[in-house]
Amino acid sequence: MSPILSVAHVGVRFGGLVAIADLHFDVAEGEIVSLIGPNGAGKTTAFNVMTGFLKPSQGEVRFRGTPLRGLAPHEITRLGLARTFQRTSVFPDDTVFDNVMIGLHRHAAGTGRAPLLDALVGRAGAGERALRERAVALLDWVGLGARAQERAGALAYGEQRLVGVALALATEPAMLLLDEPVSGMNASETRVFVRLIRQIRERGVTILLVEHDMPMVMEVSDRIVVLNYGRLIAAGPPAAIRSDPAVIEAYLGQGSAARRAAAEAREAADA
Amino acid sequence: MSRLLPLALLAGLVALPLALGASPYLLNALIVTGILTIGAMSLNLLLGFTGQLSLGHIAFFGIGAYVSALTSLGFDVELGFGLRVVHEPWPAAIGFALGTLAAGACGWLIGRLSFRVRGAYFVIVTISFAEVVRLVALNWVELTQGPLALTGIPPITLGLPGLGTWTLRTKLQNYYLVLAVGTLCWLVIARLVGSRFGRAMRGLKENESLALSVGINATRTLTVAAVISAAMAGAAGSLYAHYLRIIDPDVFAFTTTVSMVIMVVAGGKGTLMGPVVGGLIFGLLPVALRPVMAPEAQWIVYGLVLIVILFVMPRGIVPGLAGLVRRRPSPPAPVLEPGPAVQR
Amino acid sequence: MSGRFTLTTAILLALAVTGARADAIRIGVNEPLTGPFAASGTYVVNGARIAADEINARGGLLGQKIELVIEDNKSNPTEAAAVAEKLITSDKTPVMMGAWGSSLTLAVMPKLMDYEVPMLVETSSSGKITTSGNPFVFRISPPSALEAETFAPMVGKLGLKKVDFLVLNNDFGRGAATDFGKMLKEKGVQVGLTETMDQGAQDMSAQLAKLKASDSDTIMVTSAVDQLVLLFKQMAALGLKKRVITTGGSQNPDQIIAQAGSAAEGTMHLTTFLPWIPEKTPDPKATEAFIAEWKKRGFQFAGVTESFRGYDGIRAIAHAIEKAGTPEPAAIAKAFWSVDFTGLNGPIRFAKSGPAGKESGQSKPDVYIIEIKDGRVVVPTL
Amino acid sequence: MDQLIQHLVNTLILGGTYALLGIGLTLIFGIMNVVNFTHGALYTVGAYLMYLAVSALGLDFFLALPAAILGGLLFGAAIEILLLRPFRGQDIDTVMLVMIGAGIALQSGTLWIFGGVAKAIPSPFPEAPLQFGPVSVSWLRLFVLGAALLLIGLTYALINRTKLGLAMRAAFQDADTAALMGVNVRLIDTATFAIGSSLAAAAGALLGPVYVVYPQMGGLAELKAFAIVILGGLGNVTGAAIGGFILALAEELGAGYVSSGYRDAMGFLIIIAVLLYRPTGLFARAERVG
Repeated sequence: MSPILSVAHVGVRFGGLVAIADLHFDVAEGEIVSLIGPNGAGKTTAFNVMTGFLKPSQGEVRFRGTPLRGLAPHEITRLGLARTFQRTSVFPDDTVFDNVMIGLHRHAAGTGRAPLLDALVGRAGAGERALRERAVALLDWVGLGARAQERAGALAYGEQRLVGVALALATEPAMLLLDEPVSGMNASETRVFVRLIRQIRERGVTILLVEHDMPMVMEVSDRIVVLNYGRLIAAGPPAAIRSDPAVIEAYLGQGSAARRAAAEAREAADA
Repeated sequence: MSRLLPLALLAGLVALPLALGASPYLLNALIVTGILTIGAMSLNLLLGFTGQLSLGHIAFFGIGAYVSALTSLGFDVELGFGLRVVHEPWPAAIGFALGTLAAGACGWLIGRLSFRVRGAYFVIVTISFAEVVRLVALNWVELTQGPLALTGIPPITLGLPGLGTWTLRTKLQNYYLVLAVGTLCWLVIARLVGSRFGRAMRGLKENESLALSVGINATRTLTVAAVISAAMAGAAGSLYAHYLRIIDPDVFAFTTTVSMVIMVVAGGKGTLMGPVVGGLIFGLLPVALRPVMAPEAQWIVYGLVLIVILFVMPRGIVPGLAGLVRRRPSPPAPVLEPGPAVQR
Repeated sequence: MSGRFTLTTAILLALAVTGARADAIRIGVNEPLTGPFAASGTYVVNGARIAADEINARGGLLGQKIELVIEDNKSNPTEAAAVAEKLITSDKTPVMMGAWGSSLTLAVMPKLMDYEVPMLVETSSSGKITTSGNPFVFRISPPSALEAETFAPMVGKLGLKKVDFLVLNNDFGRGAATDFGKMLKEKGVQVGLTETMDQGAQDMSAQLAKLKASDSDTIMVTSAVDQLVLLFKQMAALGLKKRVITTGGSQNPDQIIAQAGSAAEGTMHLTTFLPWIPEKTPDPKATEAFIAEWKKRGFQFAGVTESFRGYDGIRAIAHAIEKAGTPEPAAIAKAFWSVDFTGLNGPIRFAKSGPAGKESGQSKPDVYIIEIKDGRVVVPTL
Repeated sequence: MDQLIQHLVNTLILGGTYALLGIGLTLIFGIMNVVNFTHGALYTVGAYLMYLAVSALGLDFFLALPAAILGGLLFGAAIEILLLRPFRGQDIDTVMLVMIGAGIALQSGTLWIFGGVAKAIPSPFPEAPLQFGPVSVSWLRLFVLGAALLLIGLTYALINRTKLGLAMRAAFQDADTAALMGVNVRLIDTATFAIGSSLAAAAGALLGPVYVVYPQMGGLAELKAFAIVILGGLGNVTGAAIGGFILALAEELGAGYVSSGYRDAMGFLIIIAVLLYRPTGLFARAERVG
């Protein structure tokens, strides 16, 4: 089976700093893969490259066989690769319902040949009704049905995460990149979320996630890819990763100098 | 706030001249206010709904005014290299259409630019754009008459097939023309912001990265907003030219942009009613203040009012009042019934 | 809604204002009190006030006091038209004076046609004003062609060979360059560069550097006094030493002497008033009285070369109202044709000008040439 | 050739004050991230203070100049404390609108107080110019250039040689870190705005005697300052100094050899050209993603 996403020898440099070096891995269709590594290992940078927010200095990313080089983020989304964000995952001033409606942007395009004209003469009515029904269904599905009319920015942190997932799902992706989806969630919220991730996969969506919550990663992943200092140090099923000496060294054996270097790399990646 | 409010306001504005009698002075103030309010509504599309602080908005207004005036006056210009363009006068209604289109085309340029140039740079580029256009209007005397002003601009004539033509000479006719154009602009903006384009604009304004990641094409969305916004400003400029029947390069004055910004910010940016309310207040305030205050003192007041509003009511009068109303218990809005953006 | 509330307030206030004070004859005064022409406009307004006070002290007109409604047109044509509209529709003035600059006056003129209200033009010099067929315009200042015509005999005596122009980029300046250029060519004098400057321009050193490099012997300048002061200073700074002759009648030689100092030495000016030598004016007694009153009010002497026009303008309007016998626009417009008295710079008597049937009125004032010598104004002996 | 040399000399003299204007604006942007729409009004205020000191108070020209600059300093400090502090932490657009409101109030205030008639400031310099062959320079303008260069030098020394300057540079790098390290950021902001304002006032006080003083004089000066700052890169002091001279050169040559009417358009055309070539300005700052 051909991989849905392949990251081929990708490198990212910021000035003289190497954020990612020669990153190389594939994700197969229907998999749940986790990308882990200590702080500043280059995980979010890798996400930004995959979704078009950053241009790689070298190498390329292919999604369903299409090279993503030169594509803008919205074009990549339209190919079926969606993502969530670590920090801000919602449109804060809109209601939860409207958030999802914004997320459904790409679908409204199908309602007519001249969508702008349709909107202006009020011909978009039927399409709009259908969209609203989808939005409601989607919110119910992620468990936010009761929150639909609340301002997204006013929701609890964990719920904002769910809105972010609903937004990403609204684009009907074939693959979903989740950036630290359970950070800030309590144990029971995390359990619910793990169930949600599995349900998403059951709908046929491949999942790549970056996460620090190791028990959660071990529980949900089919495979794990480990980064350190922007390099791939291990890849394999959870059981193998758990006992991989390089991974243990990366997580436990960080001296203070190493931590500082990692922090620097992280700063560069975020800048 | 209900949907009835805009309708009630419209009905009030339609009936207003009857209540005023035939005071040409007040009618004049209302017409100019109406034109500026259309400008403010169009600015709101950029400033309020997409969050692009364009301070060169007056350029579109002025381009609409000049293109419309020159189309209906005709011109004869030597372009150099033996090229000479002679244009015979066309009806003012065609001028109106061309003025609107030309302004829209310039909006397309600014829209493309707005994604390349961000933040403070964008603000300064838009101001510079308006200033360059003003200097061209001032110095290309052969075409624009420069500081001599374009005079004798004909009033707009509406041609009704089979019914002959109707020239809008009186103030009352112009008042209803401005009201009609304003209503049309209101409807277009209302439709637009309630549609997926409106959601895309809001998305980009609130969280650009997230908007991109759900597949919103930022450049395209901003360009659409800028084109429509500029075209409306151009339409307002054209109305201005054909109503006053004289325009000079000072039509590009930065202070007019500032007036529009004050109208939008005070009324409530990103709301449909905000610029209308702000426009009426700040358009008619000079009329009310004229007997008691010198114009320069009025401008001091406007400057301070802008600061106070930003401090006390940063979201503007309309959302501020709506917030007061909403604080009382009210039944939750039904989930499936969409409302115009005013409700938000 | 608050919008409606403000609206109602605005309407009530405005009605209250228009309803008041109906017992005086109102004369609209439309002048630049801010912007590049502010100084000149302010002088004209102060001259107009003297005339109005004089008339009221004598008991007014037709048994009523006169009242000046003074509005600032901000040196801007569109604003000038809006001011005229306001004066006519809101203040109901049956006659107006204005609007100083040619572009300002030209902008007001369609309003005169629309509302059929006459206006006395006190300063503007563009030929277009009295040739475009507007029967509501009556002008007491000389058009630039008339100025050029009066200047013609002096061309030979001054020995002009080649002349460059530096003029304001508007009807006033460009009109002067055209009319004087035409006259000079007829006299066999070469015309070189015509440089323009914006009315608000502060730094003309680039234009002056160009003029300095040209082979002309004389520069004719048309602008208002503030810009002339800057020009003379900048000419001195560049070491530009050619003969300079200014036109347009808004030069205020005294202000130039005071502000430009030695930089103005040797410059010549075409002017329509001789306040320095009252005995040489057409009505020496009136001139002296006007200058005395001007000084009494604490205004600088420099202003009289502008302010006499405001003074004469209001006096001409008063004559017309008196002859009309009623403060109605149509009657006043008709009565202007029979105005005949001696103003401070010659007889004020309107001759028909422009297309037949809709002629404008043009009075023919005197034009003088003066020179600044040793920091004083003298009449050069030619 | 003589004409060209004269244009170049004019450029040098004009460029000094332009640089002064630009440096004031760019300092405020670099350290406070505020686009100062009161800059033109402060330029006007500087010119009127000079006029008041010389004409109304009868102060000596060379004493009036520092007085006007000091006045600008106090004005700037007052604006920062009264208007900018309450809006600290607000987004840049809101602050921009506040500054626009303040600029309008200030400009209309000068119009209200002094009226629309332009004022001239007498200078103690001889009218006759200094001659260098075919080229002439007035003493006053030479003095203006000298004073501008001196003020630019003093600003450099302040930034690079003093404790205040060190703190300012720290705040420029990263205001949060500077605050953590014990720098009083509020004081730095006030000082920065006051210094930037005093430079605008200095430019006004220097050019007031060269030209005339009127309430709207700041409008164009402000737009030119923006052009200069964009040329040099927002926040870049050396860039602004160079930008001032480039703009003066473009204007002088544009007016001399293209058309005097488009003199003032040069600055704006430069802005548009620079930003089209380098969309985020000559000295871009990276933006955060995610």
